[in-house]
Amino acid sequence: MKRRGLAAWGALLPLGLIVCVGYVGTVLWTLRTSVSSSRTFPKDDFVGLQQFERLLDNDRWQHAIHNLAVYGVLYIVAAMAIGFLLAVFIDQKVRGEGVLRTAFLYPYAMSFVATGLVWQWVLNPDSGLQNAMQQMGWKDFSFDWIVDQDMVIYTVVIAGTWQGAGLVMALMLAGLRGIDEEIWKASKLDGIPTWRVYLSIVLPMMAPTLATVFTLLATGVVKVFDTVVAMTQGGPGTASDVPAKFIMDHLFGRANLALASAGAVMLLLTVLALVAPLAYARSRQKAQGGH
Amino acid sequence: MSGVNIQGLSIKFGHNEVIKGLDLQVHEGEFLVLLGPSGCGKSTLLHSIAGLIDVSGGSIHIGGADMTDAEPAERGIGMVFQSYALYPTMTVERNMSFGPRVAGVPKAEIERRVARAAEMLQLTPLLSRKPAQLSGGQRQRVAIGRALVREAGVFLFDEPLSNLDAKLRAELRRELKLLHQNLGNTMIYVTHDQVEAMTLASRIVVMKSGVIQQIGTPAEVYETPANLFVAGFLGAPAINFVSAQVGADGRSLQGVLPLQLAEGRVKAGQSLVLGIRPEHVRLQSDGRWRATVQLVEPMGNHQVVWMKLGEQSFSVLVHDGRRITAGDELAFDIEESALSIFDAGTEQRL
Amino acid sequence: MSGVNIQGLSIKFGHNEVIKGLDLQVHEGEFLVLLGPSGCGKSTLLHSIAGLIDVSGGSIHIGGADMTDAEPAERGIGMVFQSYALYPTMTVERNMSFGPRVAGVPKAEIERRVARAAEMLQLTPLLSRKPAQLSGGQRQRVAIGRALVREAGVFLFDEPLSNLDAKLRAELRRELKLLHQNLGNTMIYVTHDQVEAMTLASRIVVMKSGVIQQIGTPAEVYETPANLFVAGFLGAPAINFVSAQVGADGRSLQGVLPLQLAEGRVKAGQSLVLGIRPEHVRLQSDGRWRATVQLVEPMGNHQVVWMKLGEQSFSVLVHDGRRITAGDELAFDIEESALSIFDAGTEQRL
Amino acid sequence: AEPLKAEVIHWWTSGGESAAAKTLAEAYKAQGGIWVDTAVALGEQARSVAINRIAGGNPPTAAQFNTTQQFRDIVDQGLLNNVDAVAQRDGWDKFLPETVLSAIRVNGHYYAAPVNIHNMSWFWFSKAAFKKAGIAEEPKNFDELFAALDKLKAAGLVPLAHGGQPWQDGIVFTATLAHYGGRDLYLKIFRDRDPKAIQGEEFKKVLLAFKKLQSYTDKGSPGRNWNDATAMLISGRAGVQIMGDWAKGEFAQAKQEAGKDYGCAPGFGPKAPYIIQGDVMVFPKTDKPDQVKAQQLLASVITQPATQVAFSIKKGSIPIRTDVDVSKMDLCAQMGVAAMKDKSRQLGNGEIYITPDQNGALQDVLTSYWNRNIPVEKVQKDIVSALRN
Amino acid sequence: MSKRKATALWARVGVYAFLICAAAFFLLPLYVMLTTSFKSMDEIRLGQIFALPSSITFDAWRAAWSEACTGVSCEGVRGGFWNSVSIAVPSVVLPILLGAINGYALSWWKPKGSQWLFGVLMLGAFIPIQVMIYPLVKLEAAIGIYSSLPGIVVVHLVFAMPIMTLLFRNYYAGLPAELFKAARVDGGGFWRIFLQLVLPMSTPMLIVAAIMQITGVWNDYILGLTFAGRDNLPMTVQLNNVINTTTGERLYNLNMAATILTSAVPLLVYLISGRWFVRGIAAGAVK
Ligand SMILES: Nc1ncnc2c1ncn2[C@@H]1O[C@H](COP(=O)(O)OP(=O)(O)OP(=O)(O)O)[C@@H](O)[C@H]1O
Ligand SMILES: Nc1ncnc2c1ncn2[C@@H]1O[C@H](COP(=O)(O)OP(=O)(O)OP(=O)(O)O)[C@@H](O)[C@H]1O
Ligand SMILES: [Mg+2]
Ligand SMILES: [Mg+2]
Repeated sequence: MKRRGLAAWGALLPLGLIVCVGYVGTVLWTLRTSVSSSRTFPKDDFVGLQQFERLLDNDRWQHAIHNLAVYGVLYIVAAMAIGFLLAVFIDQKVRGEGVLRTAFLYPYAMSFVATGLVWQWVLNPDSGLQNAMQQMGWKDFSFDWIVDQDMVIYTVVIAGTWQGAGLVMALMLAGLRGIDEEIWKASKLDGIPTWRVYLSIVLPMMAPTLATVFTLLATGVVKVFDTVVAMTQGGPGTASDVPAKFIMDHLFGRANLALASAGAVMLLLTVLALVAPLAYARSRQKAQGGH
Repeated sequence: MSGVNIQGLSIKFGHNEVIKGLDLQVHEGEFLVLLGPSGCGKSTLLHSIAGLIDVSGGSIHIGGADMTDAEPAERGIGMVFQSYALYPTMTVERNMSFGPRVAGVPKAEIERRVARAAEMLQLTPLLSRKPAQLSGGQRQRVAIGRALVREAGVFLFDEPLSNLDAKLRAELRRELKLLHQNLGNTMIYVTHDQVEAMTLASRIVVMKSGVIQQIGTPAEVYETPANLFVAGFLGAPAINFVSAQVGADGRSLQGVLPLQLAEGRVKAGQSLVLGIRPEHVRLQSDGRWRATVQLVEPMGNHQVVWMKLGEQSFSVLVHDGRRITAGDELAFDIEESALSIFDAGTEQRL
Repeated sequence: MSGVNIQGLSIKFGHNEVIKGLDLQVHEGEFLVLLGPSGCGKSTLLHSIAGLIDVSGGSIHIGGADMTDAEPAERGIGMVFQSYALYPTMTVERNMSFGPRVAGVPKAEIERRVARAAEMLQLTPLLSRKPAQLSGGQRQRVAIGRALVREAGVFLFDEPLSNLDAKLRAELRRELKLLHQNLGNTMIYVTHDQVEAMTLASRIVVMKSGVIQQIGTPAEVYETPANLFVAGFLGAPAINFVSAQVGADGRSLQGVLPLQLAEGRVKAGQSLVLGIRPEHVRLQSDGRWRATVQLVEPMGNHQVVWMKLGEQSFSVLVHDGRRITAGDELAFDIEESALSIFDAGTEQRL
Repeated sequence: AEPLKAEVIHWWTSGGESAAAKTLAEAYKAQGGIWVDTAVALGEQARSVAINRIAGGNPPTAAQFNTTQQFRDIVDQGLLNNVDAVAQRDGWDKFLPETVLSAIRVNGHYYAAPVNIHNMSWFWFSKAAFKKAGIAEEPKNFDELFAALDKLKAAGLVPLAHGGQPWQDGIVFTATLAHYGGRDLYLKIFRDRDPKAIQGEEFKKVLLAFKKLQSYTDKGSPGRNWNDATAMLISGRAGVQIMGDWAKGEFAQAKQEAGKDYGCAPGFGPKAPYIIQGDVMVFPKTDKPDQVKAQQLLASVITQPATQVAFSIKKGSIPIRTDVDVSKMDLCAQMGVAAMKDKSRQLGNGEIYITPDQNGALQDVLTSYWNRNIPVEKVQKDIVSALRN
Repeated sequence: MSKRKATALWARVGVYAFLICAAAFFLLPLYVMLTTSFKSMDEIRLGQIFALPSSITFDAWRAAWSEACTGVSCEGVRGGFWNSVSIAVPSVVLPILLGAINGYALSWWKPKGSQWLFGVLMLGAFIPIQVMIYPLVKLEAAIGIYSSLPGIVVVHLVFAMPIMTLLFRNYYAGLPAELFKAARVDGGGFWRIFLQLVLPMSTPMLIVAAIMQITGVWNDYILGLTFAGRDNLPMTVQLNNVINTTTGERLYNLNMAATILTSAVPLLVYLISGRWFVRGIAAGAVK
């Protein structure tokens, strides 16, 4: 038992190092910076929770957090649903699987600086879809979310989903292909409609994959930045602002390291507040036996 | 309720032809047992009847309709997989009820069926467990239960009792027989247990390397095996084979067991193999032959005595409790009426 | 070579205590067979001996050394898993050679061992296949082969022959016995096949719900079962149980089978259960009792006759080929010397 | 001797900018150096790379920077070498505009070499659009501007081509404050950050004018790039754009000519303020004599008249000194140089006076105001608190 | 029977219809990018983004690959290609390998306390990487690998760790646990089991991981820029210099061509990755 742990810990050493130095270290550093008055460079004075007060006072931050919640929920749901659907359909032994897979995955490979611009064009009421549809004689067609304060965040969801669904598909496809063929046979015999097999048997069996995808998307959500910058620059106004953009603005352009750090800390605390009860419940469940 | 009619079926895995032009007629309401050595294609045959693998040739009719390309669900089939194929994320109860639930069977009816199957399979206390929390035999029983609740016209059972203890196996065997009698559905049943085969089967099919060797009632297959393979495959302890040469008179046999056969059965000079089941050998002091005991295997309610006859071993079933020890020389006789005679070249029964 | 000494072993899954304070001494070179109903904890016991699950109490010594917490690899064991657990990406050959290769056995030696095991298990033509391309029985044989090539001091076999046909099973049984005799290693063997248990075991352990019921030689366990459970569990067809009441004289039994017992064995007024094995009942015209035939099961080399005795069924093994049909009334007698007598309350043998 | 190697981090990466950077590199090479180019797109990015490299102990020889308060931060940290020697030798005090000098001189030391001057609040007019709308003359003051915008609107054109990104909103604001509010108010707001002025009536009028401009933009403006807005002028779909002098590059790309196809004005009238924003080169601290020499040579080369003209022609900016030959420059640039000659017209860009943080906060308020209906009084209050931090 | 075939046919048609519609949605932006890249700037300024180019010109592609100025040098995006390759190879292989090892150790061996390590790691995945850059610069400078190839590889390793570990941990948790038991009885040690049993069963995840990591590393810009050092700047730095500007002019045709060119390598990987998305890799392992 002891030796068993030893070998595994040996293998986990690099990870331990990375976690301790790379993550714990930088988190502590960020924490420290967030209670200082650092501007361009870190300072080691102590100003208490002043940065946090300013943050909580800031309309833009509040708005960004709100946007993050909206974006997060919609994006994760949409990307997972579409990614799963794509995986399922691609898994039907279709011709040209490689080409289709690439078609769904390519957005992930392209720098969003350029594709974000294309989305901006496509969604722009003047140059984009709305205009094209109206020219084709569909006079009432209106699609101007990107310039609409209240709707713009949904366009970010659309573009984000477009970019991320392919990867979800790849992950799901790998998960789907791991399901034992015998299970399929058994369910076929049971006369279960295919969609029902996916929903009731395959999906639960893919729980680990789903967890991976969810976490992946969730980390992406919290850090979302490029998408917003390339498409809307956080606008119109600050309507599509997100916390990461707020942090980045202060980190670079506005040279306020302390406030940016405070933002990062707040973000992390939010995540922790969401995750901790879940983790606690899971560990309790494990302790009570069963698997 | 429906019979199964298989014609010219052949199945390949790559270049490996596993089922070779197989014809088989399973009558409605019949209990057909498939026997055959490991790897001979029994599971493959069941899978093809269920529509779970593509056939490379031939046709399968179920209940009169051509089902060669039909969906498994359309075939009205319940199946127990050799590898169980339980749904790992569902409880035992859900595993069993899922099929009927999807089929829209009323809830009360599902509950009734599941409860009955669980009772019969002694799974009632385990209904809320997941498959990973079950023992091997328990999993197997869930697999049986899942098939039973379907109440299909044709049941395909792939070694359904192999991981159960003798007692439970005997009980379930009886239950299955009852079930079959009550429902009258068609059963195709793979087993390696000869007691199972003998007690359950209305007919037995013996296969070898994807080819049917013999079809018949248990008694037919056991008592008049069609060829050397069938004779050797059935029976435990196995049948004794003894080579013999027909003398010039076309009746008397030469070899370690000189005998006289009825006229006309064999030709002069023909090489034969005699099949003598161990239970048809009697140890009796006035026996025509003598042999030395090599080994005695006590079996609880009987013993198997291995004797040396010429160069080969020869087994005898002894039912009384008499003490026999290795080295004894004993006289024995055989029941000639139960003798099987095969041609040594074609290996077919004469 | 090494014995296994288990003391006070208990194992829990969550709140479910599967093995309960189990003591078991397996002697060096012994062939110990574990018997017990499905789900009684046999596999769990094997897994704990192999060090694959954490024990919640007790100790396991192998070859004299405390191995309770040792790595599986350190214990010098070979194991056949009930679920096979073949390495799916490796060929049959690699599956078998993985262990010795890890152990650094010279290449030539590995080849020799694999070739021998493959030969014995009739796997030679399949050596380059992957597990997914094998039939159930073939997979099981690979699992056996993988254990055998390890040539370990202790072998743990979990129903290794359950998916094989009778013929192959008989052959492998013999091979295993030979192997054991040659290598002299310790074997712990789970099976549901009573023939296997009887022919292979030097001792049999009968378990029930994680508790050992009886340990003894096959003959002991079969002929003098320690309690009702053991008696009922062993034997096919099962032993007949008949209730009886001891009369005031402390010898004569009242009930459907009135008998006289030897003095002193039972107390006046005691409630008993008599265990009578079917083979100890003789149908003979001068029998002391009569009963009506309910059902006749032909079994090839014998038949099982079910008779109605009072309210219950009563089975008799008949070895001659005489025609018996349901409805016949027959006289029978029993061999009183082979009778097992149990207290109806404690269920223990008297 | 070995040529003096100078690694320079800058963000001149687009076509015209690259060409301009090349003139610097060539001039430097001609005078005995080797220019090692590290171009990084976007100012923020390039600045943060420079800062990280300094922090990581691997500084470049020189780095492009803006004369903002952030520049003072790194000076305060003692991370820069000064180029006092060059400034004295070349007599920077004599030819550099005061606004520029005060930006690069900290505690009497010169910590940067100015490269060029941009004015980020030019007014651009599309002659084609004006013609379509029947506007004969380009506006001469803000009221005329509004009148012209009204006419454009009436003609069914987009009056004001605008890219709705916060920094562009900021440019429009700066232009409105400087040219509608005037020089004094501008300084009161930016330099003094005077709460009274911010809350005052005059500033309120500026804010209302700013907001009024918004009503002349089209629906598709939010998020648009500035050059897409310029393209609207080029194609005659829109009439006016308020944008920096770099917009010339777009017109040039489309082969349009100043005065003929489009009009430009750095403000209204001969006394209109000229808003200065400068790119500078800073020189990270180093003790290596070679590097110090390279830094000084670079500082000197950059500020020479010939380099200045060559650079500005390509870049679309104007030189930092007025004692240069402007004949090769375009009409708009000549207007700029002329304006620069009048010291009283020079006015620093807002960022020179306030910290990036304050500037950012201000931008947030302005862009919200531009895009949403917020009472002007609230905006005034928000600006007070944005500039307080 | 024929009805059956008909429904099967319709199901087939449905599958393809869905896939083609979805592909059309996904490909729409690519269509815009491609047409834009073949247009002249004059045509682009008209703002007809869906229109086909009136005359196709490859100038933008040529320029993007080898002529566009990105500062003083004018080499297009090709300049950093080999740098990108030499960053990508170790930064893809090492994190995947380490992620697989971690996932394996965490899911199969579960040494005491390792769940805490994993928890902290996963939390770390939620920190915006830009926040971590400055301390990492300081750290790398302290150990002397800042601004070098090892420097950037280590940074990629650090940032890839959470996702790579998660990916493999969850994948391995789904494999039959009996295999692990069998391997341990066979005497396999930690590494032996990993290399000979686990790794061969990991192909689908290795491919997904490779897709993610190649894309991430190849498209990375900010880390390469900050940590790789001047001589190792990846291709994306050139790409960003081509397409990113605040006040410079924007040549959209060039931008699009450069973007597509730069993503050619990950795209190629996607295209050829298919044959490793194998079905039923653990089939036949357990009953
Ligand atoms: N993971 C688990 N969680 C809870 N209970 C379990 C788990 N695994 C096994 N059990 C229970 O433990 C008991 C013993 O299981 P075990 O596999 O040892 O039985 P067994 O004697 O080998 O049976 P079989 O002959 O059917 O293989 C069973 O009742 C089973 O349901
Ligand atoms: N996917 C496959 N590829 C190649 N050969 C296969 C494949 N599946 C099965 N086989 C082979 O086909 C033959 C028949 O297999 P099948 O499973 O039908 O045997 P079986 O009669 O059920 O045997 P068992 O009694 O051992 O279960 C076997 O020899 C097996 O090796
Ligand atoms: Mg099979
Ligand atoms: Mg078991």
